[in-house]
Amino acid sequence: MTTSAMLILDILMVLSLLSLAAAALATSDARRSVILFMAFGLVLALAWARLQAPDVALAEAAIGAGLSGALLLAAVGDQPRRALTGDTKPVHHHDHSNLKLMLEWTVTLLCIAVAGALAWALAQAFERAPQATLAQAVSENLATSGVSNPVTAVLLNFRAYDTLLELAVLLTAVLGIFALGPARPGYRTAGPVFGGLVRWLVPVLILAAAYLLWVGAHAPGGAFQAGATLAAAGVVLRLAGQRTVGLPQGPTLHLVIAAGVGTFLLVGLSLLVLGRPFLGYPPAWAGGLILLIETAAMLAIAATLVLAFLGGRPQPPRVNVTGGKPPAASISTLRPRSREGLSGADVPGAESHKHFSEENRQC
Amino acid sequence: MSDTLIWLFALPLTGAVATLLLPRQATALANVTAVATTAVAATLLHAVSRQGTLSYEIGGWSAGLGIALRADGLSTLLLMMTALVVLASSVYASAYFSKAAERARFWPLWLLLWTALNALLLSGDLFNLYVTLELLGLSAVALASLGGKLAAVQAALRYLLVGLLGSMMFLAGVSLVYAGYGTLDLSTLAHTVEAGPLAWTALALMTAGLLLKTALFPLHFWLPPAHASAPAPVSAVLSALVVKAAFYLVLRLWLDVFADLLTPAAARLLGVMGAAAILWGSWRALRTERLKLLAAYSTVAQLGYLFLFFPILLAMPPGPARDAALGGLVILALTHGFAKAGLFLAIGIIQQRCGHDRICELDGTAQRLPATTFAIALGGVALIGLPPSGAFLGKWQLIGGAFATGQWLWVLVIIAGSLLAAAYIFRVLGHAFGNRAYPQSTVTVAREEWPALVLTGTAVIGLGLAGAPVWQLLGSNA
Amino acid sequence: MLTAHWLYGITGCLVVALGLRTALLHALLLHRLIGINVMGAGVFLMLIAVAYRGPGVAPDPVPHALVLTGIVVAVSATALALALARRLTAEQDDE
Amino acid sequence: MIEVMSSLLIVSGLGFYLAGSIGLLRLPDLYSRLHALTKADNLGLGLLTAGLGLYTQDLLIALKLVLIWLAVLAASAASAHLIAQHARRRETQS
Repeated sequence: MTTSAMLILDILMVLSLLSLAAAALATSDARRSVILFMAFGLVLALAWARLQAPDVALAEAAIGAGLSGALLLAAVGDQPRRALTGDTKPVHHHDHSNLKLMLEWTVTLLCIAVAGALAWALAQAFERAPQATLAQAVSENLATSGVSNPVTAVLLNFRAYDTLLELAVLLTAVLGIFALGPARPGYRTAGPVFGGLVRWLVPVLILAAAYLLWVGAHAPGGAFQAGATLAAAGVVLRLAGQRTVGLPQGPTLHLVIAAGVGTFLLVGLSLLVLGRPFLGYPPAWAGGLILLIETAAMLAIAATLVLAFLGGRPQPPRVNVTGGKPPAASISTLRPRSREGLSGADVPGAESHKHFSEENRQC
Repeated sequence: MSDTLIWLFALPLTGAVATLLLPRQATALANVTAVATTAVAATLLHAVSRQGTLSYEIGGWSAGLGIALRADGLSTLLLMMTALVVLASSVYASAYFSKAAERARFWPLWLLLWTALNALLLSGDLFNLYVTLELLGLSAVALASLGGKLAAVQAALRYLLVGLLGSMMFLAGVSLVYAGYGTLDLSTLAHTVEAGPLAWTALALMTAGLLLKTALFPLHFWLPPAHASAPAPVSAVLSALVVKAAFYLVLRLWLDVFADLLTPAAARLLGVMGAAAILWGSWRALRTERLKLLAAYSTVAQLGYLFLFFPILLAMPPGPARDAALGGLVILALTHGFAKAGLFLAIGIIQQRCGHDRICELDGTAQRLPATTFAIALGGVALIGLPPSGAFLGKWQLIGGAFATGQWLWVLVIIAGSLLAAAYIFRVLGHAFGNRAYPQSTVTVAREEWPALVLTGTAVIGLGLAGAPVWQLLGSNA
Repeated sequence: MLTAHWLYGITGCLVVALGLRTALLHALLLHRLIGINVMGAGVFLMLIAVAYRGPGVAPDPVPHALVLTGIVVAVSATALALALARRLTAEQDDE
Repeated sequence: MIEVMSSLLIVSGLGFYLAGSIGLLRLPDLYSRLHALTKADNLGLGLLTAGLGLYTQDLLIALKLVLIWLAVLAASAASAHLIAQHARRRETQS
């Protein structure tokens, strides 16, 4: 393609990125905002593919746009109007419109200043164009890293410690979510059309996840993209009315969500005990160890993302899950959650009411 | 020896996984982890005091390509404080949570928080620091929301959003640094950064993000509700350690990495914000109705003192005077950490035994809970900065530095802050020692009361009388 | 002289500012959260633009890895925030 | 020759996309918009994949492209159905 054609494409892409971001942030309707944000994420993924970052583009499309979008949409669905207004504003808003206007202008000017400073700094960075970047060091050491995809080499070998802590972040998030209450009630069972799609889409997604995991060693892909794809299968199953989406219950579930951190630590510390540096894989073993860690990480990532979408620990399936009226007794326990704080987080049946009100919310 | 750096974050992380998988044994496992990690921290302290800075290249990759961990005097001291505070709070927490389900939720997050703190203090890589900041923020928020009540959840949500905003700003700065210098390693950067729009913007963004996380006035709005509505052991660690981790990073960036491009005006700005924090935080602490809020506002004020050191340190030429002032800063931070943690634990006991923490209804507490009241008094001594507490030494250095550099205006702020602190502490003690006879008899609950006493005792006596090693340790690898 | 580099880099700066403005000003939680996510996306865009070396030249893989980590961290934080918001609604309903 | 054919296919595919997008913006109600979007875009994507597959002259890549097309086809059909069903249910309720 000629450079000028590419330039036109770039300009179009940049303009649509900016307008989508602005539109997503300007609209006051939450659902619209989320959908525009997802569109923004998809165009961003395109931009990254164009900038020769296919690994990141895959992850953005699957996680940044896809799963974040699913999480946000589920949250929008939970909370008709008031909920999302939760008082989180740091600045006391007086009804003084003058004051508010001044605040708005101050912040806007501040943000313009931030954009200007960032651009100025970036300009200097591009001018400096550091000679000895890490790219060189990465390609020099790629041969001993155990994989040939440089991004995977950085993620799971050179900077594996970052990834270990990142898996700890995921674990923290899911434990935090668990502590806040049980999962949302499920959706109704899918009809024939959607059900038919799910029946073959889920196996295909699982297959795709396995492929992405395997191929990550030498081509775009890896544990995160694979985990997100696997999580997508879980989300689809959930939308089709599967309550637990195949996740195990109880202690086994803990084993799955801790698998990433646990395996990583086990490998790292075993090497340390054997006299090598922490996470210093012997070159001959590196490929295998990375694949082992990535497999565990993929499971943990997928489970975490699905659990985040469910909104908590999945409840064991009950009779009369998928339709009809809630049992009369539970009308008296209208609260979605007990007030006991921590202790009451796992009350089954307390959700029936919400379940009923959400019956008709499938899309 | 440098393996200790690995075990310092690997032990609590392993503990977190273990407590998650074996919820029945969680309390025992967590306490074993706490003792072991503290022992490792002590080993490290010993090693650093003898050999100077230790470092570890993870995976055997040289720093730059890989990530290096580093422990110098400053980070080792903070690691040791972290270990002792978390250990004491763990002992306390073992008795604090009565239900098995509560304990099962608490321990893994608690140990993840510790992992984050240790990883942050050890990290020598900018992007890795971003990840540790996020781990710290998320685990702190999850713990703060464990109360489960409306106020706690609301405060935790605000805490999370503020923290996220802060880390995003930090990340923007990190990205600029990589764009311009092609490395993320702190010690390499210290040699390569040069004044210019790139370094200024990067430093400004990172500092702004960290100030938000360390709750420097006027960015402190999120702190009092979050710290006041969390469970007591969590409040202790949030106030004593979590905000200080962000402060440590500001110190590290300003004094080590970007030292060449600082201007007195920037340092003065931090000083002014610190002074405002002292006055505003102390004033609010004096006016508040609840003991926990008092302690939280007092944290806002105490952080102000730490930032007062910036204009003074920057006005001093490198040399023994400056090292002495830096030692004063560190000892003030350590004292506040121990004292505030002990104070929150003591308040937790009062809250559990009396069912409330309203200051004006504390009459008779001294008769009922003498040991706890004594812990509060000890913590108060450290917060005011009376001798022999470590805070006295710190403030002494601060005042000395202010006079030496001709910035006597700060001295007025310090005196006003100390007077206000005395007022709010004596207000509490006045109520606690109120002589209204109380029907109940004296309560002593050793397992709950000891940690608070030991922590506040360390702040007053340990750091005050045995503060000299702090200066030695900081000087040994300056 | 690489135009793409500049074009996407400056866009990243603007996206950061847009997100920051919403995160600071908006009253609704969901919008603030989206604002923070957009801000993050802008930072990631800057990083990927920095990594780009022009057609035919292999890009720097390190920023790519950093962004991958960043994306996962961002989604974890978003998930926790949404769970807190859900609990908040439930508690408010109880009041 | 092959290049011309593939270009022709791609351009005609884009034409369908354009029509679909205009339909999405201009048509009056949800059902007709869905109709425009799914039908025109699916056909457009089909032509596009055919053109690209021809362009690469690599059987494996062409096969992958066809797979993508099939997946999009199924997904868009199912989601269009779900959206329409949801809208219809809402209508009958109110």
